[in-house]
Amino acid sequence: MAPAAVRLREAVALAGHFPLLAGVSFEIDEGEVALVRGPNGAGKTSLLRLCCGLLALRSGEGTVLGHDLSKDRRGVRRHVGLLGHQSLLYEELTVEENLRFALRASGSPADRAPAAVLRLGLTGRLGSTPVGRLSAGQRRRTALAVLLARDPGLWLLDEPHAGLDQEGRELLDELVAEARARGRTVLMCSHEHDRAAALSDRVIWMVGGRIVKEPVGVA
Amino acid sequence: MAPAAVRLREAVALAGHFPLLAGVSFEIDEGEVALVRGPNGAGKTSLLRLCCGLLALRSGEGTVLGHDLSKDRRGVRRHVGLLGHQSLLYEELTVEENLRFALRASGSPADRAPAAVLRLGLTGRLGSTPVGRLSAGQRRRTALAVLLARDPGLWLLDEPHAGLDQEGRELLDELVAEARARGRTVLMCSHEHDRAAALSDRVIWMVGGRIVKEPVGVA
Amino acid sequence: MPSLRSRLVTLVGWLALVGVIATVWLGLFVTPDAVGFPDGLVRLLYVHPPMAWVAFVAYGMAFLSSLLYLWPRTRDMRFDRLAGASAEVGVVFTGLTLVTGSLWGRPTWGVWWTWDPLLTTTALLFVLYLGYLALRRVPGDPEAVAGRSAIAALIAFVDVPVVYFSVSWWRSLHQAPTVDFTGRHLYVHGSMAWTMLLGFVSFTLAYAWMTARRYRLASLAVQQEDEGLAHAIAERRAEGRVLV
Amino acid sequence: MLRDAALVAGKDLRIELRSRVALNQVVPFAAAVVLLFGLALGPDRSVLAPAAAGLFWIAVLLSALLATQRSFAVESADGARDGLRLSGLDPAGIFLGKVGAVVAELLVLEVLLAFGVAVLYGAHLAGALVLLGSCLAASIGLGAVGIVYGAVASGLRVRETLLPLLILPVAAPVLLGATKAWDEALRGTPSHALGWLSLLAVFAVVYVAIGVVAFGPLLEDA
Amino acid sequence: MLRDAALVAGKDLRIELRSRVALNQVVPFAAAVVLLFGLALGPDRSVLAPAAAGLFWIAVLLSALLATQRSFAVESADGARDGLRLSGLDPAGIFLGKVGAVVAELLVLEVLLAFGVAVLYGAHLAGALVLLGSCLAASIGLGAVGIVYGAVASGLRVRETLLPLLILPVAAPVLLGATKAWDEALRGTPSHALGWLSLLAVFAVVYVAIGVVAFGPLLEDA
Ligand code: HEM
Ligand SMILES: Nc1ncnc2c1ncn2[C@@H]1O[C@H](COP(=O)(O)OP(=O)(O)OP(=O)(O)O)[C@@H](O)[C@H]1O
Ligand SMILES: Nc1ncnc2c1ncn2[C@@H]1O[C@H](COP(=O)(O)OP(=O)(O)OP(=O)(O)O)[C@@H](O)[C@H]1O
Ligand SMILES: [Mg+2]
Ligand SMILES: [Mg+2]
Repeated sequence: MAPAAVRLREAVALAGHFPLLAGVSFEIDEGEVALVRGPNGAGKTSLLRLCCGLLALRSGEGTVLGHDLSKDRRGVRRHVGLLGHQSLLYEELTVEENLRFALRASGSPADRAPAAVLRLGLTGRLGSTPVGRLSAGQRRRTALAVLLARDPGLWLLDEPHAGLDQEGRELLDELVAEARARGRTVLMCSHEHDRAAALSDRVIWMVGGRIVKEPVGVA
Repeated sequence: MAPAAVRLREAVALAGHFPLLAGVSFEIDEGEVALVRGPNGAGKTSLLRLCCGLLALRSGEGTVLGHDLSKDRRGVRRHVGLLGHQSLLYEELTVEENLRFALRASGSPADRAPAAVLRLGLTGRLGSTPVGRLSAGQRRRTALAVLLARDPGLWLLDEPHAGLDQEGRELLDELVAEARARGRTVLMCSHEHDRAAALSDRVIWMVGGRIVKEPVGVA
Repeated sequence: MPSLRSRLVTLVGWLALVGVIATVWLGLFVTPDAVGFPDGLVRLLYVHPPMAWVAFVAYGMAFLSSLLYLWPRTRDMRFDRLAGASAEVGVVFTGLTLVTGSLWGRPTWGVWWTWDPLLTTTALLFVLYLGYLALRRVPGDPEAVAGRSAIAALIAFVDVPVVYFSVSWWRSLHQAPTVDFTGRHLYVHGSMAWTMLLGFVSFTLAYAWMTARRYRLASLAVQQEDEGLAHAIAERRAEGRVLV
Repeated sequence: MLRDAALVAGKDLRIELRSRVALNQVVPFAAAVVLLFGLALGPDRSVLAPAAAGLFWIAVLLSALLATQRSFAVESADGARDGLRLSGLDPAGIFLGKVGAVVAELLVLEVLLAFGVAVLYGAHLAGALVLLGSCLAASIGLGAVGIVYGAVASGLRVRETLLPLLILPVAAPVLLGATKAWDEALRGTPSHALGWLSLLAVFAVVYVAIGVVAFGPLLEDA
Repeated sequence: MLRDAALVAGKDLRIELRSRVALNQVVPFAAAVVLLFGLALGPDRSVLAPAAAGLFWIAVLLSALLATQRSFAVESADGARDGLRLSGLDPAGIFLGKVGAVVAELLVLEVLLAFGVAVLYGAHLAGALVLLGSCLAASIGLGAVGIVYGAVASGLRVRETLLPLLILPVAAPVLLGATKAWDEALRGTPSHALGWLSLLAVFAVVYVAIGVVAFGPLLEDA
């Protein structure tokens, strides 16, 4: 049996006294593309942050790519890539410099950068523009280029379509499909269900910080 | 003839030496819902920022609801509402406090707040939660509640669907339709063309900081 | 063919040069030594006060042109450039005042520096306008930069008289501390007076020349940008085509 | 305008009351400045005693810097300028409101900080009036300068470093005047302080006036 | 670890070289601090002359504060902690790299600032070595403390006010030691400074060690 890429058991995570995640259990196999859906405030972002080791597990268990979420968060982070609401780039550095730094920091081969930049249409003027001067979608594309170049084992995509234009959306779909073909696991949440569902092997429904079998309300 | 709500003539706006808008001319009538489309970096956000007086007109002319964009930016701002990438709320204040402050600041009647809060589903615990602790979609809903309660003459919506869940999207569509029925003008840009186009009277295509007749490339 | 204005600037430049040379020559070789000053150090009298004076003139000019920029009827980017150029020259002359003052202080007071209020506030002025120049250098929309710089120049200049008043006040309260500006009670006469006057005039001319040159440079840069703008707009408008 | 000012001041003070930043962080910071800098300048009493007023006012000045930074940090972070501009509030009102809130915070700080100093030196009642008066005038001056420059620097990526550089030299006259006034008051010659007090008052008036007039263009200009 | 440190330091210094914040803003700020203190403490030479070293180090301390704030402001603003945690870099490497960059900036600042002081007081060569040594040790100590607390405060909404409060008291021994060492060196008795110098060295080593060990848990803990 292939090991599960992500396995959570009764995972609870708090912000102050508020339970962001109120006991979540599920498994995703390696190479699977899973979509998390649910209404605003369901805990989707929290779930992704837990899976990349940015949020602490308060109780319950969890492993990501074989690394324990309570004991080895650094190990988790090394093999996971997050495309979140914030792009986490250096505003003063150019697109290319950001990419180079991210690759060197994560120990990935630097020669993957040009291909990623090309793929996301960040060549020419854009490549040497400081990220602080990019438009929302261009910034998103840069973050995506970093993810693509790093190509981690688990891709966490938090509303990845937001901000991307038509071409960008199609590109994203291609990238996810290719990642899946390369054996990467993808955990994504999105409110653009048609597009996202078409990409996914499976849908996980959330509401109120936990997982439900069926969609509740008009999620 | 009804006066145009927004009228631009060869509008140019710069960021440093870079032309964000490279000569834009169009008119929107009062009560019209116009959708701006175009690829990432086309200048859509810049156009909306120009129309609410956050970006200076470098050359060309522009009026918004009868106020001149070069001479009377304060007048413009008083009658315009922006739902942008950033929510411009006070993170330390609760949803209700934010709403109350925004209404008093803009001189709108304070009694519109409860209805707006109710409409956007921000009652109960959420209403008294500091905005800094909200999820992305809840924050977006709060910004939308402020806009709804203020109900300005011109609504500027920058990718309004992003972050909203299924129910929120439908709600947004309703709100735009109602605003139109009340005679408000709406200028919106969005990459979710199906949904947005259904709402709109007209589509304006942009690319490279200017307006084009036809969609260019895979916008 | 150089324009009338540029020829005028060149003329001012030459006059300033000749004036400064003459001041130095008169100061070094013609004017008498004064009692109470170790070997000929009084001769700094002909450069140091004019430099301080020019610094004030420069800041005053930056203030005036900032005011003109902020006043809606006279708003013009040229005033912004003038303010920047003048403040820059002012900083140079404040620096020179500090240096010549220190050079003077070493033999007269025995130290390079002392915390006399006048000296301290002069140095503060130096830093104050360094801050102003730093603010000007923060990139942004030219009009936004001009607006915020103009307001900073207003506030900075309001500081100048306040500081100088408070300094004289301080003195009257405390009596002059350990330090005494011997030079202030100096009896200036004859050739010394003329030389001093010449010093003031020629350093002021030098200021005018430097500011004009700096202003011209800034204008050229803007002109270049404006010419670049048409190109930049054309390039931006062509973006779509490239994308297809 | 005054209505807007009250609205803004109310909002800022409400945030402050909720987060207690001024009380829990700025006051201890000021105390640390007094103690530490006293230490660095020599434990020698002969050095410190005449410098007490100076130290006090330096601590206030640095705290005013923090209070100003905080005042703009509570506006919606990176969008501070945009938020204020779109609020529809009168710029002069925003200015006065923000200055009011900062002055209120500074006064609380000064009372707490001064308590120690005043007790140590046993100031007379007449002295106390001068102390209070100079606190008020100096706080208004510092607050006004701070908020104007805060708006200048807000939205810039380099605001953390630019703001201190801008504020510090301009605040010199306030520092000078307030120190001198306190010196006189603590030394038991409050009548000598009147000149300095009026300097502080002039300063406060001038900067508030500049702020009221300039805040509009400052926010307007893109 | 060292590779990561070099990477981070290189990145920080590259941003600094591009924006020139340290040179254009922090250096004049330090000068303003010195002058303001001079003003506040009065023109009385007997107060100021022995306090010269203290003044210098206070200015350095406050500048170190700014440099630290800047060091985290250039990380992706609100997401600074998240960005560093997800980068995959060794925390100890991040720590050493950021300290390295701040120390480099501080050393430049100190050389510029000290130039005046050294000339003014005509220090001897032996003195100069002590001056240099204490600069190096103190900068490392200040940088290490600053970066540790910078990470603590990063991502918090109250970082503008919290960071100064945290750093100031902890930096006290550094301030004291460096002031004493400079005092002795300027007074022409550099041999007396050796004790203080070793105190500074101990602090630098201890703080760096704490940082290397603690930076991991600091970043880890959500
Ligand atoms: C670093 C040290 C010094 C600085 C920063 C400095 C600064 C200034 C400034 C700003 C002024 C113009 C003040 C005014 O017009 O009210 C001035 C004037 C003058 N300074 Fe200095 N000074 C320094 C050292 C000295 C020394 C050592 C002497 C002579 C012993 C001296 C003699 C004078 C004289 C004679 C004037 C013109 C008198 C007047 O116009 O009132 N200065 N200096
Ligand atoms: N610091 C906090 N304190 C209290 N509650 C919080 C805090 N942070 C988040 N929450 C709450 O946790 C819930 C889950 O947030 P989360 O961001 O995970 O939702 P989400 O599913 O991503 O929603 P969205 O679709 O809007 O992005 C929300 O109801 C939010 O209000
Ligand atoms: N400060 C700046 N300096 C230089 N170029 C800038 C600056 N700010 C924005 N730009 C450029 O201006 C262009 C237009 O940006 P804008 O945000 O208006 O695009 P947009 O149409 O909203 O794109 P998106 O769909 O990605 O949100 C982009 O190409 C961007 O790189
Ligand atoms: Mg979310
Ligand atoms: Mg946009």
